[in-house]
Amino acid sequence: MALNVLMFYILSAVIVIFSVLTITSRRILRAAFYLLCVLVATAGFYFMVDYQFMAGVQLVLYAGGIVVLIIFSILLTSHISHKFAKPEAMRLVMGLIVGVSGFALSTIAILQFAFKETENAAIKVDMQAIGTQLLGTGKNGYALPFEVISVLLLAAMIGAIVVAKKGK
Amino acid sequence: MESNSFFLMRNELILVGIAMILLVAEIFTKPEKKNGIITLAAVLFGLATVANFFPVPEGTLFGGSFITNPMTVFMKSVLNIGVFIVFLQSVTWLRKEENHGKISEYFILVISTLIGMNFMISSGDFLMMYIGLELATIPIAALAAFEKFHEKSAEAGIKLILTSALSSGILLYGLSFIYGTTGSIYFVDIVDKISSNPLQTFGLVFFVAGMAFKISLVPFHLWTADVYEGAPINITAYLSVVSKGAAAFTFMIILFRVFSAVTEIWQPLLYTLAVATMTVGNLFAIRQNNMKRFLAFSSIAQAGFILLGIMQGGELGMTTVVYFMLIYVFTNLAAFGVVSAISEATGKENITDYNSLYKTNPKLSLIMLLAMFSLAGIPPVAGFFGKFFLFTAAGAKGYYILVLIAVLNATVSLYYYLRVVKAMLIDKSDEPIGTFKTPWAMRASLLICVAGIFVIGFASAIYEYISSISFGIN
Amino acid sequence: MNILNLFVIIPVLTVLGIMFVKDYKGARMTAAIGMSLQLVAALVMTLMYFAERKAGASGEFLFYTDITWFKTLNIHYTVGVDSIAVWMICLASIVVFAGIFASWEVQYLSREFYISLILLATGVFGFFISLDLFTMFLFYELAVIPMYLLIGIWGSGPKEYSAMKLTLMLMGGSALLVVGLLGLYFNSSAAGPVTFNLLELSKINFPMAMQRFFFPFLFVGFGILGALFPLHTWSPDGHSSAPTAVSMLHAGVLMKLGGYGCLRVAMFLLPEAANEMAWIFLILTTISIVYGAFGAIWQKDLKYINAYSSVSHCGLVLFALLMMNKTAINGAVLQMISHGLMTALFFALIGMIYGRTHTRNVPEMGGLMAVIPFLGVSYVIAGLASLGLPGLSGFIAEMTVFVGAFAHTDTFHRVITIIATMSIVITAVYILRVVGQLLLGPLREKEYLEFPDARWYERLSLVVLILPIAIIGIYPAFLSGTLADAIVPIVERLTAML
Amino acid sequence: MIEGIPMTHVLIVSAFMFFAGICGFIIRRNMITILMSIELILNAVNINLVVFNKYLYPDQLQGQFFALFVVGIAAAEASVAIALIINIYRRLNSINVEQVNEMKY
Amino acid sequence: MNYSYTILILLIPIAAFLFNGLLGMKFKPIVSGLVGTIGLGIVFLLSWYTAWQYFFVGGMVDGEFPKIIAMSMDWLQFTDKLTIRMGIMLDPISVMMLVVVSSVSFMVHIYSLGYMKGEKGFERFYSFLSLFSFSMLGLVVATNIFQMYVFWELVGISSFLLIGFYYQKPSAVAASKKAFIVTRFADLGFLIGILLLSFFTQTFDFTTLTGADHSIFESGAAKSFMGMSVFTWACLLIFMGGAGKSAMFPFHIWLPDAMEGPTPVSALIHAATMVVAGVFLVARMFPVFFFQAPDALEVIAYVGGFTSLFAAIIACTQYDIKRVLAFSTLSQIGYMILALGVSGYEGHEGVGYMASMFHLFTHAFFKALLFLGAGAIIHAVHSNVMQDMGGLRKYMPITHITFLIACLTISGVPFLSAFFSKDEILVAAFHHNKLLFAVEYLVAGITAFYMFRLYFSIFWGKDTQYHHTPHEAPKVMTIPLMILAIGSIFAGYVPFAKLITADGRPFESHIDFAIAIPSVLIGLVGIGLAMLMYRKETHIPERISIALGGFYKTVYNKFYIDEIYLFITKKIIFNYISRPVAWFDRHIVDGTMNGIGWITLTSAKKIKGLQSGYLPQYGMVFALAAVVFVLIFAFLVR
Repeated sequence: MALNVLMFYILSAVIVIFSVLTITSRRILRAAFYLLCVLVATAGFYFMVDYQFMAGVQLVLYAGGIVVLIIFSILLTSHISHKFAKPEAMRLVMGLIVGVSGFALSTIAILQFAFKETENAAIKVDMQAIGTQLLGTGKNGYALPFEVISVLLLAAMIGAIVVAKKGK
Repeated sequence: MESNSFFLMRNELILVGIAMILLVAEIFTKPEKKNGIITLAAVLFGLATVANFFPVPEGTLFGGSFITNPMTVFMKSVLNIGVFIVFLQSVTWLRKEENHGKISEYFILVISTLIGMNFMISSGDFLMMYIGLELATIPIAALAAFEKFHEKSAEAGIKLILTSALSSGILLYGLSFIYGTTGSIYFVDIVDKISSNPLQTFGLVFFVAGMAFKISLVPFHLWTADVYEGAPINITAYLSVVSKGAAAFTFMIILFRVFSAVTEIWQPLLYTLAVATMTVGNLFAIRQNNMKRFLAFSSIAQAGFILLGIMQGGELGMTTVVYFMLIYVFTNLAAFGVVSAISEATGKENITDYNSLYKTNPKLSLIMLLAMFSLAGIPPVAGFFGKFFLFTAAGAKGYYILVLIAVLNATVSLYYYLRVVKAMLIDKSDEPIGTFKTPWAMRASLLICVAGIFVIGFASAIYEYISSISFGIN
Repeated sequence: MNILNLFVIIPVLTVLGIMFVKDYKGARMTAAIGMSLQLVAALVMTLMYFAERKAGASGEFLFYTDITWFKTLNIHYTVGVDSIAVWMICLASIVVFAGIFASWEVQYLSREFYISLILLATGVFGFFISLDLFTMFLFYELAVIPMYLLIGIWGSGPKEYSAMKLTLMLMGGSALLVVGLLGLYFNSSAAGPVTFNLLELSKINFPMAMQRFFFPFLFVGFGILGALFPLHTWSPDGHSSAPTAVSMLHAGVLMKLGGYGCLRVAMFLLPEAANEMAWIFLILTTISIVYGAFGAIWQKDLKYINAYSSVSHCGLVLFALLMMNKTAINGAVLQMISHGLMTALFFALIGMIYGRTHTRNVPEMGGLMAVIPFLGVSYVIAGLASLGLPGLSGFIAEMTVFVGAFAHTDTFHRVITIIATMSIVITAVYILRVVGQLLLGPLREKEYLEFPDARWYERLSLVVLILPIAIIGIYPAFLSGTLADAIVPIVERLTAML
Repeated sequence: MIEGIPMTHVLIVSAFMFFAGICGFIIRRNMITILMSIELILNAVNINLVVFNKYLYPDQLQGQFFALFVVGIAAAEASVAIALIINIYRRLNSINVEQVNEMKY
Repeated sequence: MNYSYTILILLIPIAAFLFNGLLGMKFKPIVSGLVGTIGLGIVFLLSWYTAWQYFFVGGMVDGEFPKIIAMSMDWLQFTDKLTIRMGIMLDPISVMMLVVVSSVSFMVHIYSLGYMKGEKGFERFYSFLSLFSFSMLGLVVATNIFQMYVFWELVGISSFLLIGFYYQKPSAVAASKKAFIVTRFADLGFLIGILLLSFFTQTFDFTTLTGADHSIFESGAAKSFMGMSVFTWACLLIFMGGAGKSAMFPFHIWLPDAMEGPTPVSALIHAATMVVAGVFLVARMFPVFFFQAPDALEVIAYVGGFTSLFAAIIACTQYDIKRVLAFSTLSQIGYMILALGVSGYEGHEGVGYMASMFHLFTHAFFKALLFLGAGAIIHAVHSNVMQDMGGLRKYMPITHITFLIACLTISGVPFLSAFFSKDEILVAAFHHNKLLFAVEYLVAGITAFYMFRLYFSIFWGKDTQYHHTPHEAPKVMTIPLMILAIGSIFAGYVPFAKLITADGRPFESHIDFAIAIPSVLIGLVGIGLAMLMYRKETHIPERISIALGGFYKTVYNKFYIDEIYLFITKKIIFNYISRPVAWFDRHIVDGTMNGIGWITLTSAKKIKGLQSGYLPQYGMVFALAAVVFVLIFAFLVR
């Protein structure tokens, strides 16, 4: 077995195990840690497919930003030692049914579909290409989404401030 | 790319401009003069609304990411009108002491969500659509929790953000399959690569589910009532009219543009959703006592009717849907306006509080009566035309049974709309809501609504205009 | 300008006028003036119509006007009348006119009352003049909805319940109608663009499968308003709770919309299906006729009695229509007019009696004839008209129906005709029972002696209704003979396949 | 480095992650864990997008950019959500969803 | 011949009705009385003039009396062929009826001036009387069967109004209602009969129906229903109508009760005119019956015979004088009906028809006389029960004499009018059906018995002490009595066989002494028995009634027919049909409608759990729905 394949399966195993742990762990900080592991493993994937920029964003924004945010909020709102009660059986069963059946269906759908490999040559993914496209205004240029998402971030910021601001 | 092609994005740019002006104004306004921002925002927005009525050439920008045509421009105008009315209706509310510090934030958030909706409507690829969708959702969650000292408001905010995140996750998962099987996020590239294989259907269904969340179609509607009840009334009005209208329009346009090859899949899917939505919406609406919650379920049921038009899939369908939404904006905002006026004046929001309202506030009651009749689809008010044409659209496709179910549901809906009428005109009350004077802004907004309710039905020119700019699958 | 537009314009102007008056006196005066003008307009229109016919006007509908409304949907504002519609408009004008005077004393929210009443009337008039199914349907719904307010606000007894039931059931009926109308609309494309125009539709021979599917929708949809068994139950409750003028208008005119619609839309446009399915509905209408009459016997509330009686009589209308020959349809139209007048008279009287005794429970009253002879005699006249006494309109109508119905060649139609004729005996039973208990016999309460007899407006209202009943009864030819121009094309279309 | 790794396997892993997230949303009661479940969901979507891009359509970077924007939006969403959670916590002193259902039926 | 003036015969009464009904209250009561009476007087003169002109000036054409349509106008067109025309037809029987109706009616009008004097509603009484006269006259001159039905109904309603004249008296109200409903029920048969007949013959007109051309019956002759031809059915149903109006068994129950009306009304309507409408109807349709439905004719004969016996027996036990007279009327009409039933058509064969009409004619006089006399008595003693009377001959000589004449007449004493007419009936019955003949013989005896029972109880018998001394009625009442007495003596000398026959051709008739003598004898026996029992106060009647026991009680209670009716109406129709229908309507039909509403509301309640307010559950539903839709649309529905 090739190294990269082995690595893929290791990463897969990490993702599978830790995502299960994330949703089952009864201690919230641990859950956050498991989530971080999943996200980092995902970043590993991105490295494997040569999308370093993506992987970097994943690590910085996701693992670094969001998870930290989550951990902060956990610290703000929960006791570290607090252990959750076990989920209700009924809810657990329903969750499992939805999860398992959804997973089964998507797997079947994926396996059934005959994906066609492309004949087009791969584009070179470097920072320059990414930068050009991000500011491109034609097809496959992402200037417009880029601008709009800035409005979104501004609005989210204002919104978060309005909501979280203390006092009258 | 020429500079005047930005003219195609006129409305979005104006809105961003307004948002910026307000942001600046917020910084340079003294705290005791914050109320001036209300007037500023209303005037600016009114101008923007008027400006958008000027004709615009058709065209695309950013390599197909942004599409504009008379229909999208018209839809944006409809949304602008809705938002303008909402602004007028929220004047009193904003002047309250507790909201004093959040006036400009309110406007900025609303306008930014409106920008999101505008991009959503004009989107030419899934990325723009998704970003627009999120932009139209995330700030609303903050708005829903705007009265953050009310527990209900906070609850509304959290429920909205978490469920909407889930829904956008599901939507995205569907979109990822669409991208994976077609190789593009651009609508024009996708359209001829769609077939009815399981994976693409999977993607389609998840996409529909995500959109159904926004339009609050049953069974993806559960957040609606809670959020509508908890959010400030004006936000609820905004959610139920503008946000829903934009999402429905986008949903329709994408189904037409992208999934035109698989109508045999999404039509039965919408059929099911329509039946479920109308029925469940009605059943829940029957037993509500809180006016906002009641209107929430009523608007769920109304969304079911919109699907009838979408399913038609042709010019007729689009015309009827847009026409209905136009009517719906005026009708529902009239209802919310009255609820808002009463709530601001007395704090009462229950149907039973409205007993004998006609005795003390006859004008408000009459407006409410008209709104209820229009929602129920009773002639001669516009709602009748809107509903009948939606039925016509479904009939054109041969869905007579669906039409029957829909009309029967309309009959059931009449029951609860009449409950409100009954409360106001028939039921006696020991402590009726006292007579109060409605502020001028509210009056103006209600006047606009009433004019709309009466005129749009009879003025066939409006329908003809919509018909002339609409397009179908083919 | 087309005279028919007056029938929409006058009510709308009247409504606007009422909005600007101050008190109840002004409101009722405005309403009375408006509806008097309406009555005059109806009579003038009738005269003009028959003058034009005499002058050789040969169109199926006269005063035909066609204005495009929704161009892309090919929806028009099309008006025109044939002789059936002319007489129905006359009927409606008379009943509305009488209704205004019968409710002269309404003071609680009187402006709103008259506005609702006249809106209802607008719906009725609009319905009869419309030739475009869309506008027809619009007016139909317009006529139904004010009922809710009228019953709910000014009614008595379990008014909210009754009003709600009535509204929902009638709206359920219009649900069926929507489907039927859309079916007609979309299947009309064979001859050109899809259309709601009745005249255009009547030139199309729809395929059988389509007819079979849509006929029940249309017939039942209109039939609910025509109190088709078993969908008649809105009628007893609705009528009993409604205020006087509303009962009058509803039983007198609105229920006729059902019969008219069944004829003009369901049967006329889908003749083959009508022929094929007639037997089902004939059975139902026969049940209506007998069942309504038997139901009336047991009732004690005056309005319930009359409501069941209406079920029976309106059943006769549908029954006659389904017989599908000239005589029977002629009879059906006569019965609509006759029943409209006499049931309006009944309800007016019941309202007036109730206004004095404050009860409608028959066993609690007695001997009223001695104290209020004018009302008493009018009630007897109404009763006699209802039980089909010659010389009053009921006889003319019923006999025409029976002769027409009996003209069918197969045993089934004959047998149900005979069953239907039995209703005239049962009618006599309950009418006389009520007359006996209510008006005759010894005076029941001393305080009855203080009752005033009919006041001027009450007399006016009653006389306006009694006169046509008597005129039709004594000289039926002026009415019965004039319907041919409308009925012949319908019958020809209905029997074309046979 | 993707030789020998079947695309479908990656997709299945991401599907697993996705439905684990869904399942987490359903069975968890703490709002923050629900938020984490959502992050799992979005992450799964990103994997899909990137993998499709790499395996099937490497001539353009649509999937990757899509995923980038999803990350950005997820961040915005998370920040607002956390603000709201904190707000709730201030009001109710709890972030258990069971406590947050004053409005129902 | 110009008969167009006959329209006045109808117009004058209706004008009087409208005048009295609408304006009567505005004038003094007597004005109404005079208007009515004078109007009827003119009608009376016109009728006699018409009769004279018809029989003796116009005379026969081709050996028979023609049917003359004096006027006719279209009234209501059903189909091209079937049109109701309103018109006036003159033929022997209608002219005869005109005479009878107008005469009796005129007498009653005069009489009522005295009898009803001072009554509340005097003008109402006269307006109703005029209405009745109009309807009855319209009925007899009807040119077609539907016109007859129209007036038939009007007669019914006039009768209803007059019986219920004392509308504050519950028994009067009940009686009027009963009369109307029973006859209405019978009229239903009439109507259906008309429908049947007119459908197959495509005509309503009597001239066509009873004309010589029988081809119109061909279309229906072959058709039969339940073993009888359609025309038999039609005729039986039409006769049902006649039986209702003429109070034949089993529709007789309304007539005794109808005596609740003022006595002049009983004389006019329930003795002389309206109740013979059934006879008139059968006579009018006689050719149809005879040629198309001989079976029906047979039924008619038996119905007539049975009723006459049945009513006569009951009459023997009643104490209310008006009721006795009512049963006597029943009995006599039974005679007439029977006579029609046993009649032939041509020449002497048609003696039954002639006799029936003859008896109708004479009966009108003596029965009106009896009733008016009874009225005078009631007027005097303020009671109509026999036990309250006795020895009245001293106080009321004129009434006594005229009453006696009438009793003698009805008993068939020779050379009084009924002797001739009854004899002809017996002849006809003898030739046709011996059983019925025997019955009628018996009835003749019983008739004599109960009439004299009545007579003796009133005018002889015990000397009753009266609160107020009875006194003779005023002139305005006695004069009509005397006129009618003259009529009942001499009416028998009208040569009926020359004027009114089934085929319109005169024939020779003579008294058949072999039949007449025994019938006279049996009448005398009856009179004798009555004299024995009731001339002086004796215990014989009481003892006989005790001896007969249950039978007497049964008869006294009119064979409990009323109770059976009551059972059927109150129990069956009200309790077992109407009440369940009402229940069914409220609970099942309406219950279903309410049930739909209930289901909607309940299901609304049941599904509220969906909206639990619980966030994970929302997500669960959301995801589950998405997955299920994928399952359905991606995999199941392909």
